[in-house]
Amino acid sequence: MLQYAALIPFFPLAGFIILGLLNKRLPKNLAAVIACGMLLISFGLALGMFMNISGQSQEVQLAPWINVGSFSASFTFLLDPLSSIFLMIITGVGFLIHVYSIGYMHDDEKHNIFFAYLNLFVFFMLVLVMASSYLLMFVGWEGVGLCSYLLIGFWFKNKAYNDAAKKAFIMNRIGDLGFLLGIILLFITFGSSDYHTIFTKANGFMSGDAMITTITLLLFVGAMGKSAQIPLYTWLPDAMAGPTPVSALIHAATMVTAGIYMVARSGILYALSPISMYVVALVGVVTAVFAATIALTQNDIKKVLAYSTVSQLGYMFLGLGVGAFSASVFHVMTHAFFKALLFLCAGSVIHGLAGEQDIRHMGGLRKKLPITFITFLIGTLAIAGIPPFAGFFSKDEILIHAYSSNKLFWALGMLGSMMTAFYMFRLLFLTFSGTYRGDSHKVHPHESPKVMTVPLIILAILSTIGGFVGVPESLGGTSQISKFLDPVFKPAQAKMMMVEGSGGVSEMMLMGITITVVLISIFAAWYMYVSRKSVPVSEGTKLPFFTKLSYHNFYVDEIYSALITKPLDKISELLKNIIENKVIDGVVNASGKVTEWVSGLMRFVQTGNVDFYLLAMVVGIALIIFLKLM
Amino acid sequence: MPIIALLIFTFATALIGLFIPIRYGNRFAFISSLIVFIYSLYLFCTFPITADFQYVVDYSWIQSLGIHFKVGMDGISVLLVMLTTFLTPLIIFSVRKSEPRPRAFYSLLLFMEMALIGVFVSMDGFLFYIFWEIALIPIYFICLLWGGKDRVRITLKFFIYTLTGSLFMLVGLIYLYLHTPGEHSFDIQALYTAGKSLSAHAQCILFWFFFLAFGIKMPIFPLHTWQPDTYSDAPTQGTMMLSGIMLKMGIYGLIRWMIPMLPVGLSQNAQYVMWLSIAGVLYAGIIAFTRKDMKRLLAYSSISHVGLIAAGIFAFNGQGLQGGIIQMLSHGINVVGLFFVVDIIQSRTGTRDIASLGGIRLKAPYLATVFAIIMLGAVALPLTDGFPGEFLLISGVFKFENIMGAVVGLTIIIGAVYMFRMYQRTILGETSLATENFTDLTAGEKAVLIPIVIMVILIGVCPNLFLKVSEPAILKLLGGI
Amino acid sequence: MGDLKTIPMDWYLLLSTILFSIGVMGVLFRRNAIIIFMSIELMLNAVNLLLVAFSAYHNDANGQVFVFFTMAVAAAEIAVGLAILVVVYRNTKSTDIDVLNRLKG
Amino acid sequence: MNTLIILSALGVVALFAEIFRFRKGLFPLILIGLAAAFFFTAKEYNHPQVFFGMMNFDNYAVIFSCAILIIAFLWFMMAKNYFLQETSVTDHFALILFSLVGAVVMVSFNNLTMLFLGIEILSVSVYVLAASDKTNVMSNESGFKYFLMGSFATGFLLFGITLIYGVTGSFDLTTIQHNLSTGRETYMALAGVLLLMIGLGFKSSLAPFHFWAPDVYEGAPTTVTTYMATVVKTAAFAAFYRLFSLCFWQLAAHWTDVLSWMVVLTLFIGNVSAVRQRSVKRMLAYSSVAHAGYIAIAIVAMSVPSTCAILYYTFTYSISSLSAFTILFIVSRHKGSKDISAFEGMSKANPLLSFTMTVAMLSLAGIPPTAGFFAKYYVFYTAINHGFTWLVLVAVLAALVGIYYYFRVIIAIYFKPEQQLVPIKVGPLHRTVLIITTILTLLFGLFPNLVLGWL
Repeated sequence: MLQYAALIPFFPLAGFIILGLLNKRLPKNLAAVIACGMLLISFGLALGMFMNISGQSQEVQLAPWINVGSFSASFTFLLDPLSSIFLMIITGVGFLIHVYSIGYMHDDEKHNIFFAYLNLFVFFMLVLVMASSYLLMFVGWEGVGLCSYLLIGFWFKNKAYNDAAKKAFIMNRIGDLGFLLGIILLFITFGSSDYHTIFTKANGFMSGDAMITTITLLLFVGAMGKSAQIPLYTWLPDAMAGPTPVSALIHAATMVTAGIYMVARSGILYALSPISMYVVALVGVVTAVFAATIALTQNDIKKVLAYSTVSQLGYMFLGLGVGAFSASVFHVMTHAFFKALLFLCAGSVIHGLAGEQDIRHMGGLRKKLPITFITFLIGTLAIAGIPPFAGFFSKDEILIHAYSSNKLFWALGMLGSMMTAFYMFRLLFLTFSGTYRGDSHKVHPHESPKVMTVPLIILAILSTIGGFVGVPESLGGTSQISKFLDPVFKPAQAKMMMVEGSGGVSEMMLMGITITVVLISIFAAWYMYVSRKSVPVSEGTKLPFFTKLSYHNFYVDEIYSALITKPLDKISELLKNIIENKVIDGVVNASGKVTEWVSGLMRFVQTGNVDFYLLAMVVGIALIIFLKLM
Repeated sequence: MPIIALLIFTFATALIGLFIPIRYGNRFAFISSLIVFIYSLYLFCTFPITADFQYVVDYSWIQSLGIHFKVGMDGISVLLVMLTTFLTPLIIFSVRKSEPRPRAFYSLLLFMEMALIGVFVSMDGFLFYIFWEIALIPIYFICLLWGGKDRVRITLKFFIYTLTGSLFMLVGLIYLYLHTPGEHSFDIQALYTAGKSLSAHAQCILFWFFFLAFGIKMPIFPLHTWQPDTYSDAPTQGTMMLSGIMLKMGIYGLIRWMIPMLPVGLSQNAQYVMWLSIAGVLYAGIIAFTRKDMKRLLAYSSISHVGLIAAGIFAFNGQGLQGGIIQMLSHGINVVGLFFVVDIIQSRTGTRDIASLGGIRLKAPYLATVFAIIMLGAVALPLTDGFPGEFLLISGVFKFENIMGAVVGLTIIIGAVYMFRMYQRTILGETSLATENFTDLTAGEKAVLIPIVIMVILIGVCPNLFLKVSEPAILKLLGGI
Repeated sequence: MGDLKTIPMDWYLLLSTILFSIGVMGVLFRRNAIIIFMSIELMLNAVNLLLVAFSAYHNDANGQVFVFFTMAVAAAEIAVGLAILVVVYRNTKSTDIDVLNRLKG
Repeated sequence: MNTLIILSALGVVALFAEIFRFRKGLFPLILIGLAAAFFFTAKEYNHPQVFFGMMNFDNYAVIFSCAILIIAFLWFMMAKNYFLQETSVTDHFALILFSLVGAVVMVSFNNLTMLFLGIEILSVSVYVLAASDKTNVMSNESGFKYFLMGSFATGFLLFGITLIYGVTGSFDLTTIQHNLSTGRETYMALAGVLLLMIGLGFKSSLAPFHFWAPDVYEGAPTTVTTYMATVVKTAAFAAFYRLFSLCFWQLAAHWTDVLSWMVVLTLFIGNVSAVRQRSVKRMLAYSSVAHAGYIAIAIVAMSVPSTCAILYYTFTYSISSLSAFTILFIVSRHKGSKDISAFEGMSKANPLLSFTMTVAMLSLAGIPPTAGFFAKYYVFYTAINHGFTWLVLVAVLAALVGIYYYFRVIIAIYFKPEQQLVPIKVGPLHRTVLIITTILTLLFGLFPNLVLGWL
């Protein structure tokens, strides 16, 4: 079975090529079928691989790519537990979202292109996680960036969308530069970019080696860009400009977790550098809290989810930072389930309300969209971390590890999950409970078609039971997922000599604290938005200071544009008008002007009077004779 | 002998082209250049992967001065000849029927192809110089006769500027020639030995003489000010020739002549020239941010890219050189494609002003897609032709000195910024007055752009196809120093 | 011949140099073409004098032969010069050389 | 020697032709005569003959005579029509032929006497020719200026000869060379050398003795100007180099620096002054001054290759400027103006003229593959070979300025004209001249050995 696994990425690629070339000539339904079919095949293969992998890891060489002397990179895939889990997530969730899109994009005239892009994205994403070398991973890495660009700006008539797309691409590029330099350094240090070579050689390095630290930090810059961590997170909320399935697939379930995948993959390198680990954890936790605070006040249903994604990604990095690799991967999985679910629900709501996204104009949709409501509720419970839903186990494991390595991180994480619970339930209540606040004459809220609700239900089930693959020992479970991933992370764990857990008892206690905190904030949300029926104020009205800050994303975008974008344009103009035109070109042109001017002078010397000529001659002669003979 | 055939054939067609009936002019030029391409493709495919020169022919030309007509191809030359013969048919094909005096135009293009091939195959310093100069004449007339409104001033500036460098190179060549051992000769090997035998001081001075010639041609900051004017004022085909192929003469000159002759000169000045190149990368890139004219924007982007290539080559290690080679090809292909797209847009809308365009994708999805792919090549997305080159170049520079590598790496961000800006403002968004009734690509335009797109992908996916050809020559070069 | 030698060579040299310089001065500072021609003649004759002196000094006839050539040539030159002057005079009604400055710049 | 005899005979015939009403046949006769002269001269190649120590027809002399004859031949083809309109065509032809005699003497002299005579024979006839357009004040003025300054310079030349004679007691080059090598009275000798240099520098229009050139060239009839720029210049430089290489090379240390500074001055003045000229004729005049500067570099760097350098440069320069002047002659005839605007937009109506003019300009500017490039190359090579790299760098900068004004003509030619221009008709003779010169320019550019091979 494994030997076929190498084919997984090529089905979506085929789908892309078919759809891309035939494009309009293909009837919409057929196109949709092709796209989903390709995904389904890949999923089947991925499943088979997942079944048969059982801890082994195997490389499949496809073709050489770049060879320059010692330097060489090839198209080689690596099949091991880690990649297999990601393959499962990508193809599985991807497939569901494809199906969902059939309904969601049905009336769009660029329907076929949309599916082509989706397939292309899946292809690159699969390349990313299956790559056996950093360079090949970079291929997928940039490829998904491109697809995200294409899909965010999918409705390219709208300038704001295009700007969002461009912003996403360029911010990712900033991260990519770090990644690229990291790769180059890896080449220079290890003479290769293959995981295998690097990780084996890495064992020879002392912990805290400067070069390793540099490399890991550079790689982490890449992760920051791709996984929207501070300070490169601002593109993700804007990326919600794209169609909702895109937000679900790319900006929640898969692409944004590439950063986590990369760090987890290079676990051994990070393990060798405590500083990097600390940085990762710190950035993660700060992002988690910061994004959560912003999410508290957003009124756009997708914006809330976007910030919550950023925040959740922060948790994952926190997990990585404190050495809980498998926990983070676990959280990636559960998050994929419930966040995809939430986005799709949001999509179904938007679909039901004919494009309305502002929660201030929603409410009381419980009746109108029952399935959506139920599934959304499940998703919310999952993300809030209520047992036994998926989110609880994964997030809790991370928090426990955080506690055991650094109490402050744990406290912050706790604060974060408290806010998470609050803003998620705020969202839930404002959307579904109470009475409908929109204009009920224009808009007639309605439940979405089957093709959209079925994926919701499946995802809901997954977000309910998905957590049980990782029930910790303390709850009498056998956290299978960490066992499953052990072969990948063992060497890293070994390097870290970390304190395993902190005693069953306190684990129980920590869980208790978490749950209670979460329940309290849920109650607070209920009190505010259900019993007191308070609704966020409409635009323009004066907000309290903190609320204002949070509502405007702490003005980070403004700060960036003031500090970077605008100055650069100024400099550009300056260089062109002053340095280029005046100085450099000025000198060049001056040479010509001076010649002309001197030539003008010379004309006066040629007076036309013979006696002057004669005089000049004689003077010349006199000079020569004098100089030579005296 | 094959090389002679190439040269004579192109030259002959250039002459004949002047006299055949106008209505066949286009077809004739295109077909003949196509034949040249096919033949050189054959040469390329049958090219043995060895370090030494192939198809060498050596006639004594001016006995009294030891000047020979000596030509040959090694891995590097053959790639550039391929580039030339690949692009020329496309460029010829891209000429609009409305062009006045078409025959002269085609002949000049063919003549230029001859000269360019000559530059890439010369193995005799004097011959190299002759071809180097001859290549200047047709492009000068192309710009002068078919250029924009300010052409007279700009072309003259361009000509004198480039010639300045060339003449200094000539002095340098003569100087080296006079230091060749025994019976003086311009043979490339003799010049190598002569150059190496010089004192460090002499090498440094000569280094700057040659740098002037090649630096102006490429152009390297701050010798570049002729270039944006010329690019934006020349007819598009002229611009394609200049940016696509002619600028490669400079880079080729670095690799083939300057560095092997003056290793010490390089090692002593590498710091300065590399910082110059890197400065150019950032400088031009940042200027490109706010250009209003598409051609100008591309001109500056080209300066930026070339700066990276130069830096990689001056770093003078395997990655740098190989990256330089592959990037020469991809840059040539990309820039020609981009300039042609601009030409299409201008011919449709009558403007190159970015602000007054937009929404083209609504009217012309094909154009939009092709443009996008070529642009991705230009911003070095993996699996497009830009990536292998830029990656190798950056790593080459990085190897030479980390800081430089990090700084020059910024190009991948800067490039993305201006390219995507231009793309968004011209292709995406709502249509403007200019683009309201924009028509999509004609068959002819597709015929030009499709091959380019194919090459963009091909080089991106299997660069080895080309890298392996030039590798032995590069290794020999590295070994020789 | 013998007594010629009693006067040292340098004197001849000096004398003819002075004569020559006078001629040059004449050419430089007179405006009338005719006078300028005369001055040029003076220069040539100064040279002739020196030639003769040298030939005597060297006991070598060539010098004196050369003088004849010089005279002939000088005659020819002046003839041509006068002819040109006549033409010029026809057109400008003047023999002042400063009149002739149409060609300049 | 045959050359001299034939040319003189032709001259005499030409004189009598007037009397015998023999105008019609004169022109072909002259061409045949020149051809014959060329033939007989060529036969003397590798058979050096010395005539009473006065003339020495060594290969140098033979080659240069041949070059001069070729140029003269082309010149006659170019100038025929112009002179036929003159009343005294025969006199003019006679003068030219006699001046050719002078030129041949100048390249073959072996004795200062002959040098002097040659220069005078050449100059005196050219004085007359310059003024030959009797009714035209310009022509008179140029003739007069040329004469005045020429004879003035002769004085210095003569003085120089005398001093040399005084030092060495002989006019014979070999004796002089021998006696100077024994190093007697160096001061006087040096003075003599310098004065000779000044005299010859005047003839070859080196600054600061160049002032006559622009005015005379502009004023004289275009055909005569052509003659001066080609034959006279060639002869002058041939003589200059012959004398200095045969006699004064061991004094080189004393005069090269002076000459090199004269060269710098010439290059500067010639090129820079040409930039602002509107009249193409005057521009060409200045350019000829500039070219004198380049040629003189070869004399400064006196060594084995210098001979070839001078031969190649003078010859190819003459050919290029011949075609340039021919075109100027035709165009100015047609347009009645020598201004650069007369050339504007003629490319469409007159492809031949445009192309030949372009080649000529490229050659004068020294762009490959024309002969002008190799000429400059060879001079530079000679100079660097002899350690005058700094001089070459100056020349390079000068050449760049040169591009500027030569290309102004090209630009004018290919300038898009407002209205359709009437094609200028070109006579068969002129056409042949132009084609020949252009072909030669390209041919010699690509195969310099055709010229260099002989020396």
